[in-house]
Amino acid sequence: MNPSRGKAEAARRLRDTIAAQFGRSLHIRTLDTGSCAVCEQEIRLLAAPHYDLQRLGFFFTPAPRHADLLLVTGPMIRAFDVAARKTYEAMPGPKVVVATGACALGGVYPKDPFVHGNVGEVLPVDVWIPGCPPSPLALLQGLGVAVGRLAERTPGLTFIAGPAADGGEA
Amino acid sequence: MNPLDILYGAGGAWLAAAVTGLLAGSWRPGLRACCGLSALAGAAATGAGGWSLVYGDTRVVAPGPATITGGPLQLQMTSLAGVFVALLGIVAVAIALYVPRYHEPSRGTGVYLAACNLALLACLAVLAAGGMVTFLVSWETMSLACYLIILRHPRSGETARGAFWFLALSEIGFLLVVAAFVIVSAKTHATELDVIAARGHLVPGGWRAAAYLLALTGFGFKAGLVPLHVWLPEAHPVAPADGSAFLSGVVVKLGTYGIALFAFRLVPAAGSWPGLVTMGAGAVSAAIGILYALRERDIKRFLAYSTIENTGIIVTAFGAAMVFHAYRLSALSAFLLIAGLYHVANHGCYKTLLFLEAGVVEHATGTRDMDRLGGLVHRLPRSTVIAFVGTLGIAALPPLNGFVSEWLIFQGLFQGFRTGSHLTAILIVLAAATLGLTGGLAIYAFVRGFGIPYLGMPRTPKAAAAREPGQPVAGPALLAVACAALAVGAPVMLGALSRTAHTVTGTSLGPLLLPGKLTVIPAHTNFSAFSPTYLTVFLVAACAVPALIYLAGRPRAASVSVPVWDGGMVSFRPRMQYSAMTFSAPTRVTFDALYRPSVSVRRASDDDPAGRSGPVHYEAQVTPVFDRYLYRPVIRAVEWLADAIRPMQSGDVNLYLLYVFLVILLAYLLGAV
Amino acid sequence: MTTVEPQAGTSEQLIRRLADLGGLEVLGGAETRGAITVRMLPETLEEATHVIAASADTRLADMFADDGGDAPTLRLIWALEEGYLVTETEIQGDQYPPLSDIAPAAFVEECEIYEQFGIRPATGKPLNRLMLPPHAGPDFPRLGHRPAEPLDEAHALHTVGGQAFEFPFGPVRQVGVESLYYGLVTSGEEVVDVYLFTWHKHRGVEWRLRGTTPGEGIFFAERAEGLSAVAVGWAFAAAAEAALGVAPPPAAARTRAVALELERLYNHAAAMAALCQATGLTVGQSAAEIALERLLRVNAAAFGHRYLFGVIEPGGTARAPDIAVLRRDLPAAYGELRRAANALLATNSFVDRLEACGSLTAEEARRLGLVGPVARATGLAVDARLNGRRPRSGSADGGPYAEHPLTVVTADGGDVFARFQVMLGEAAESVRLIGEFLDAGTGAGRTPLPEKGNGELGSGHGLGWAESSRGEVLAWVALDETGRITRARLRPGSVRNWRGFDDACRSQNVFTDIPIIEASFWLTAAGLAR
Amino acid sequence: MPLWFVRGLRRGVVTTRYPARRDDSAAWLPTPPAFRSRQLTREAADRMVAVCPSLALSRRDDILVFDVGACTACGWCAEAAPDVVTSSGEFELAATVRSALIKEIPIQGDEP
Repeated sequence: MNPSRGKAEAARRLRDTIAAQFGRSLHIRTLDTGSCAVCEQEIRLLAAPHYDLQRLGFFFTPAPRHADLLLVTGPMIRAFDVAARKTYEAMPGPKVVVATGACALGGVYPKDPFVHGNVGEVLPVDVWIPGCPPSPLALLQGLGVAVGRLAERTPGLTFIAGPAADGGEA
Repeated sequence: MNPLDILYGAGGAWLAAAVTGLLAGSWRPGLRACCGLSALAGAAATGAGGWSLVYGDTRVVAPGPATITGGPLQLQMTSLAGVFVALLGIVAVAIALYVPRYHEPSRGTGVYLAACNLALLACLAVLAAGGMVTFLVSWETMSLACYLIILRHPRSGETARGAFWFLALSEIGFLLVVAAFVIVSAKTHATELDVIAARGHLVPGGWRAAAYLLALTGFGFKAGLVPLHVWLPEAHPVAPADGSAFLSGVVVKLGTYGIALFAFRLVPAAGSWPGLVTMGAGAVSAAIGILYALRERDIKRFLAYSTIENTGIIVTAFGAAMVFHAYRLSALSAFLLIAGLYHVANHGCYKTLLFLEAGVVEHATGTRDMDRLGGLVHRLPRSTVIAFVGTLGIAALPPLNGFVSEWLIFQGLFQGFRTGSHLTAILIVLAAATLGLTGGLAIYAFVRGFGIPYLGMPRTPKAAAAREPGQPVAGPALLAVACAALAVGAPVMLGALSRTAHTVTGTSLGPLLLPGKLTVIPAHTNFSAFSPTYLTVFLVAACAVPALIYLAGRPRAASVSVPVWDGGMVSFRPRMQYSAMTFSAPTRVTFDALYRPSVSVRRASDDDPAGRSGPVHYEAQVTPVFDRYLYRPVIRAVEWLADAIRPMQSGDVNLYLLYVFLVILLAYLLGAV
Repeated sequence: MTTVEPQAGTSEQLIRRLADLGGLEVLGGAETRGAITVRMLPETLEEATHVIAASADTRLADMFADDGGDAPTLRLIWALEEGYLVTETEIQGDQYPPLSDIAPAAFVEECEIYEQFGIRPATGKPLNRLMLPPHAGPDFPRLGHRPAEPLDEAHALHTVGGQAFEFPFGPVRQVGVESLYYGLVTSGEEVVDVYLFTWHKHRGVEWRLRGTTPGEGIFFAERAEGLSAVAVGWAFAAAAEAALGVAPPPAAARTRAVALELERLYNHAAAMAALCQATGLTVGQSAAEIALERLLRVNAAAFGHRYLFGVIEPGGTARAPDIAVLRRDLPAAYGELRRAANALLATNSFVDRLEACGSLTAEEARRLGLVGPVARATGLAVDARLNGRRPRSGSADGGPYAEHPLTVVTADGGDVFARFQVMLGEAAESVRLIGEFLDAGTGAGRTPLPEKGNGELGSGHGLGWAESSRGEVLAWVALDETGRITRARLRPGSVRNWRGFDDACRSQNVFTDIPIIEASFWLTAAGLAR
Repeated sequence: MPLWFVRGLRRGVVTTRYPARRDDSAAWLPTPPAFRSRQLTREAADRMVAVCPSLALSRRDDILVFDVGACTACGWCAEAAPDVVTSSGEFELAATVRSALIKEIPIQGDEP
């Protein structure tokens, strides 16, 4: 548990830096490592009128050189290692990596000769956003967590529903 | 002691070098000795040229040995020729330094060097000719020697073809030049150039114009005025590098010398229109030359077309000078003459340099095709630096010399309004505009001509395997120094040239040109002014100061350096670079009407219905307009004529006797009349 | 040689003519429901291909190999006027007749079969890298045994000659688009050729489907091309059902159809948004995206998933649509789409960029076997929904599209604008069809797949199809006696239409047209690479 | 362009107020399951683990380990054990530590 706690610490400090530096203007570069094209659709919709990413100070940028946050989808196909590494290295620090969708979190594809099965295998992931696909709302919440503007709720969730209770709050 | 004595020395040395080369054959020390002599002579010629530039004409008609024509060999050293002689000398030295590493010693090399030195001697004689016979004889000698130079490697049909183009057009030009000389000497009853010049006013206007136009055309063949230029792109690639350097650096210049000789010394035109014609021809040559240069992927063809452009610029300057002369604007006329001569010197230096470097590239990689080169900066660093100097010069970018002369020419042309005649002013401004377009395209062309072969990644294994050791360096380097000197030392050069202009046109604008020591004023105050020297100093400082500051202050923040963002590709490949032809594709589209390109996209599997399973091959060929629509018909006509008169060649002796008899009879009758 | 089943129209005569070639064995249409399977000998294969390709209204829909037996079996799926004809041939040795010379559409499949099974057409023609990444070693998982010699690394598509150069683009491209590598071969101005690499996204879906039951497999099938999850899922489920000789209950079939049309609607809306983005018309993009989001919310409200995952299951459908929601919200959402479309059609700066851009001729479309709106925009009435309409042996009903016939929207011109018009027409048609399906009654429910006593399914193989918004999706499934998949072939529409993409790009276009063309094709790399 | 301007005005604002306020459209989103641990038996757990297509469920003797990150909310577990599984209704699931997404559900149901 200790190393992971150390990692958690580092991640928290990084997020504080990010929040301090980019809290109001953060630029996002997406990276598709083998998604089924649905996560991409949801990410595109983030900029659509219904969700309007920009109002929260997030912006998409095609150039990793200008990006502070890497939004990674897909199970991290091995054939994509070079591109993933290059994209990550091309970003100036401090930088955040957000793994997006069940594939990226090791859900759909097991680790095998095709895929690493988990973005964390290749890139240092700071925020994990579950969902297949994660809806734009989930993505917004994830981005909020990434810049430390929203509190994450998962530690509190148990996914235990009492016989009468429902909704998952323990 | 006068320049001529030095020239005698130089000529003798070249003669000796020629003989040495002939005897040396493939004997290395002999060849080195030959080159040494040649270089010595070159140095001497440079000195003589410089002398006559500084101290004006030495009008001694030296009674030399009898020539084949029986007349005395008349020599003299004019300061108009001075700049050409100096250029000839420098080029000779550079080539002499270049040859030993470029040509492997062999029997052919000896003969070739002999031809080279003979050609140098002939050029010297042309420039120092005091009489028309001397001039013509040495002119023809020069042409024949150059023909031999081009035929260095006569195996390939390409070579023979290029050499033939050169010879054929030279001979046509020669006939016209002879005609021009015959007219002037007949009208002035003199053969000495000085005398002709002195009695120039005796020539009636019509004859004068005719003589001038004949000379313009005749020398235009040599100078490569469009459409008389076709031999340059044919002959330059097939000649050895130093040979093409010599052709472009000197021989072509002699064409412009001839034009200047007639325009300013022998028969200064009465009206303004000969000048306008000259100017127009020059402007058109400049524009068309650079436009065709942009379509070439063979470095030497590219440079040949750029030579056409530059002689175009020179001739434009001369033409404008004539126009101003006709309008009694002697100051401007002299100014433009100076500018033109300056450009002669500049182009002679950097074009020779570039051709020599092209030779180095071909030597090192075995190809002249830009699209097969690339990345040479890593393989041939020294050559790259030298070539870069030459490129800056020819692209007319400060602080190099090309910028100085072109600036002067523009300043002169912009003052066309002073002629007072609206039409003339408009024409002159049009010429200026054309030169402006040319200048822009020239920068474009030489960004391409330097960037594609020298920068980027090697496009072929051969280019990747290029090696610098053993490649000639001294010769080009000398020329690079000369280019820099011509830029920084512009005031000195201009001072000397203004004296030349004084002796040629009789107007002295020393103070008008150089009020201060280092500032240049285009003939008229209150127009513009600049100082090449200060500019150079400033530019160097502008680059150096920030560099020093950067070096002094180490970067504070910790920085990481990562490879350039390439979209996450596995690796860049040479095929992903701009190629020479794609780089100039925009001009191909813009000047469609001129190029008439024919585009063809081929796939190895176009017959294969599945398609796209083969390499894509894209070609856009430019229609050789002049070759197809001007020369082909002429050639066809000549061939037809030959067929027509063949029957005369029956082979019957009696018939031939009859011909002889008829000719004699005709001559007799003519004599009787 | 068994008797030929009575079939309407061309297929009957066709099979007669094939039978004349000899060695033909008709496995009948019964167990493959709507698709006739014939087995032919390798020596007659080339001649037979000639015969089929020559006859009218035939199109090579797919070609794939199967390593089931001792020798790899080569299967060609021909789309006939009113159904499919599957020919299977056992290939002895590692070469088979060069079919792509007869039916050019087969080229991509030839490359893929070579990568996966190591058998290649008997021409020395260079084949291209499709699925396998350059680093794929001999131990890299393949469907069959690996090629005899490794694939040519610098393969044909990779060389550029003459006065052109390759403008590299990708694989990491704009924001929010899939990873894809373009090599744009250009002369500096016009686009000479386009190379396309999608092996960055090869996830081995067909390889994963091996050994799964159809019920498990549908999960991966949907994720082969998420933006046509319903179509691929339906095709896969239908293939499994065909293999097991069952048909979904009519209500469930109509539910599938509703989901399919909803998927078509949101995809066309997304394509419209992408077109606006490509033409730089941000207001139009926003309008289209509003419609898109509303359609997605309708999906979520009606089926519980914005992209309709998990609706289809072998034998039927897992979820029933919320009819009230559909009746209430769909017209409004579609109205949004319609208004955006009208505004776009009234914007000249938009329409002008679309016209005469990325043109394809009907001839090219037929030659390359293009499908979906791309083909229909050239005037070809290619639509897999038609194939279900013919009353088929083995199943009483002809599927939802037989009861509620659709009018196939086509346009001529074959340029981007024609595709745009086709999409708009289809959107309207989809809304109409959804209404009819809802009236006819929808609902969840499934026909239980026939099980042997031990809970295992029976064996068999079958072909399934559906018309996604990108075009015809084909799936072919073979089950072993334990009811597990031995070979599943998924062929989303993207596989076909990427084939026509570079032709469209090459026709007198410049760089800035390519995003427009890509948007008008609206394909996915995921579907091509699988 | 004026056309678009007017359209825009007529269209009005559609932008969600999330995260400031909650968004109603979230109600329709598929969400990971929540398990009634009282009714949860080993047998039911094994059934769910068997059907889960996305490696989200596993059983450590009396603990059902549920990886929310891997869950695709496909609902197959609900099909397998309808009485045990409800929908959690949670979509705000972003986590900064992967392990925070792995939940342990005690199996407290009494075996039949």
